[in-house]
Amino acid sequence: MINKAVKDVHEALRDVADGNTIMLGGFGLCGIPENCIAELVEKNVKNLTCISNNAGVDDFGLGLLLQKKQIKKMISSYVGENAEFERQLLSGELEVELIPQGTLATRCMAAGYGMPAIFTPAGVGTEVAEGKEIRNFNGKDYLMEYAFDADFAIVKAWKGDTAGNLIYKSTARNFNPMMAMAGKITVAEVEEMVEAGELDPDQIHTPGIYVHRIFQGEKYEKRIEQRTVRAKI
Amino acid sequence: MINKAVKDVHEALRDVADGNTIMLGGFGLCGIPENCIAELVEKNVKNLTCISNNAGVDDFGLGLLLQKKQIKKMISSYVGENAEFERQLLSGELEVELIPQGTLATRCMAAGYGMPAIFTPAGVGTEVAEGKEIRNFNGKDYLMEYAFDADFAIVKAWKGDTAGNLIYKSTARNFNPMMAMAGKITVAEVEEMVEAGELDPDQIHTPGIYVHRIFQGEKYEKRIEQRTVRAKI
Amino acid sequence: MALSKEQIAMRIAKEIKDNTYVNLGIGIPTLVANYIPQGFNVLLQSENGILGMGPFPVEGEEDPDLINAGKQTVTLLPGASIFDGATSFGMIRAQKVDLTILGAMEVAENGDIANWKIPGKMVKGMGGAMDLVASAKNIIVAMQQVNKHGESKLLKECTLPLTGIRCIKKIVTELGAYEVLPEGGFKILERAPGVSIDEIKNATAGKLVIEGEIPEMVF
Amino acid sequence: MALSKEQIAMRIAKEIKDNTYVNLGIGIPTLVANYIPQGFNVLLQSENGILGMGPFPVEGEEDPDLINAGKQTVTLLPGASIFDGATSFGMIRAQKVDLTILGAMEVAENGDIANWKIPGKMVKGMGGAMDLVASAKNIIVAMQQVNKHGESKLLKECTLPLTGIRCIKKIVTELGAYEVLPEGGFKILERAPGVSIDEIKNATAGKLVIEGEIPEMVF
Repeated sequence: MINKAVKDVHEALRDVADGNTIMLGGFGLCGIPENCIAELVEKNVKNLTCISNNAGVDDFGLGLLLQKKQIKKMISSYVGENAEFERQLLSGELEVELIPQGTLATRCMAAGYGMPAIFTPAGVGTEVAEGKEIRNFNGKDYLMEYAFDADFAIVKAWKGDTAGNLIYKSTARNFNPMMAMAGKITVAEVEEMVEAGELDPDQIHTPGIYVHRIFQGEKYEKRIEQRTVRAKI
Repeated sequence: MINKAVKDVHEALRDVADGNTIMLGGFGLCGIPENCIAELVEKNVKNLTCISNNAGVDDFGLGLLLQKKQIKKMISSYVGENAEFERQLLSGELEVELIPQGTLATRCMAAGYGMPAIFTPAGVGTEVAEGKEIRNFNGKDYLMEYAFDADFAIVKAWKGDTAGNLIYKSTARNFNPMMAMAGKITVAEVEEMVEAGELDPDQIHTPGIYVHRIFQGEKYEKRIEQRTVRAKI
Repeated sequence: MALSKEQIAMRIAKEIKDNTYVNLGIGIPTLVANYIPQGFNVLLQSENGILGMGPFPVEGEEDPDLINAGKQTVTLLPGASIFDGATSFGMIRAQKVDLTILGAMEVAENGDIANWKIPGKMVKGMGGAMDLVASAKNIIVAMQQVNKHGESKLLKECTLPLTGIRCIKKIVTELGAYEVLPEGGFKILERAPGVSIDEIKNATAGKLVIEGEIPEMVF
Repeated sequence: MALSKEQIAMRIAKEIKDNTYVNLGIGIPTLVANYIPQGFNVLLQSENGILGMGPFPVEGEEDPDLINAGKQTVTLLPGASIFDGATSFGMIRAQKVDLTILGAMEVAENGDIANWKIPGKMVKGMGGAMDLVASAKNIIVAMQQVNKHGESKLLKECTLPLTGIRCIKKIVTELGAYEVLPEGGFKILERAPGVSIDEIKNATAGKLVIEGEIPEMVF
């Protein structure tokens, strides 16, 4: 067993530097690496390029990094539950590249699978296709999209073991598994850390080979973005 | 819940026809769809193109179809634990396309992910590259390989539910998940069938949407190809 | 009389077939879930990674780890499965999802759709919409036929940045249900109760195809 | 004296670093597992879908569902994980596996390798070998330096159909250990105990690079 456990979030993110490209798992505020985001704020690293499906809300998730103007560029599919984001974007302080959600997911996957590029029909005929190679297969047009190249991938899992194996819970899985595969350095924070051998090898979502550092997060707020309920009948 | 359960293997393979292209899961004799192979022999469908990592042994696995000369073409990465296979190949009765194992796996995956083609470095500079498009990314050459197009994918899982969700056991997983995603019609045989709702949604390897028909196999021989043991200490 | 949002959703629900997988977008499409015929086996896909999405949870049972693509707390039905985003859009690209229902700002008579960006306004992003419209084999749009300035949103050509091209098959608005013809044009299938063909003509800027008697919707 | 297969494996095992992931091919490479230094954390990858492969099972505990890429019954170590073949070759392509050790029929002085096909003979297939050699960042070949006709298998150019090009970094044979130089050529690193440079010269058809005193291997 190769021990991937680190003491805490400080050790896990010790070498994140200004100007890094960082992938962050999560969909909305679901399954985001809360402890690592807090640490990035604390470290005050600047000029980050963040690849993340969303940009958080004003006072949580990546919104915390936006508040401190640590992000130079966001690569996302959907942003703007977030007034500060909008302000920075309109003022030109923040660069944003919007890409289709499936393209985002698949470009992460491509990196993890060692595939330099993939083909997707998403965006054909739209401004997303501008400057991209278009290729027709079986009568249908596809865009060639490149694998992401990230210095760090920061993901959040439910359970993990000291060998770096990860299991996600429910839709907190979302982008985390692909990003976990895609970082030059992958950092995983987990709600519960167990010894190697305690997870069922058949039920591991992310094999430990992809994970360079893992630690148990101190606490999880798990904020709900849209609390929707139905009446009890 | 959309009910994918069928009565038995006859119903599951009712419309397999001469000349079909069929993907079959398994690695060696591990995780092969034993009941479906027996039924294909029984049905005596001919001129099949079989996409399967291996071709079984003389008297088990796909070897049973070879014995009855039901296979016109094999697309595999490794064959020939199998004398009848060799005889048919040398006599010209059987056509064989040998492709790298990772290419085989990824061409299945590409079909399941709706990606018409993928890039892999496997085979660059070898006869596998003949006639294929070569493309350089970041200084490295890759071959463009196409997604498979199969009439049927026949896979074997450990547990399945009536909604078609599948869970594999240990290395009997192998090619089964990618092939399950890739068939125009996907047939799954399982060792144990349960009601929808009994499997943990987080631990399903193949979501039921990919599976068109599922049934519980009658019995499994699970022959071991290379029984290797160590001395008890 | 023009349909309410609920009625648009009810009308669209009639397009859903038994034993199918359906992806519902945000807004009116979400309401469609409430009108799927009783006894139909329809599994809802949510592109953040759910097949078999159930209704909202009852109060106190919200799970922050279980949300839909609209970031709303939801539940799972028996037979549900969870997967990652690459698998989710993989199954969408591979056309395993039978029907996609989504909103639009504009639809053109050739099936082009614009629903993600208004130049000069804050752009929130396309989310999964471009993937869905580029891949789905059957797409129905739920929308208002005229905007708040009274201008038609069924156009000859879209004026807004496109989300996808030649992909919309059907449209249901407050005024009627339409098929987008392969050769171009909005063919009226049904009128909202009490809405006249003239009203529809006035609210359609693109080519309108009227063949024979146009029945009223029945609810 | 020329090395036994066990000794070739022992010598190769010295190339393995602590805290690495290693893929072992069939034949001599499989034996390497027996000589990984005590206390080293080395995880074996088997391309059919295992990370953390353990030794063969004790009799009676064979699991037909748990085999390695050589189709042999194996076990799992604590911390092991199981995955599908696409993921397995994905991690190989993405160079997550640190070292690949495999056999060869021929290696050329530019690092080309042939190990899957002999024209005119029954071809069993390349299995995962082409994927491994095309992707691995570090590849060591375990092989006999001369074939049964006494001909060298370290060549100027391969004569057999290639498995991969310019990919082999090191070679260990019964006679010595070699580095394949980036500019071409087999640089002798060590001699088998009692094997002379002349013996090695006679057994090497490709360009041999001899720099300084060549030490004998120590076991």
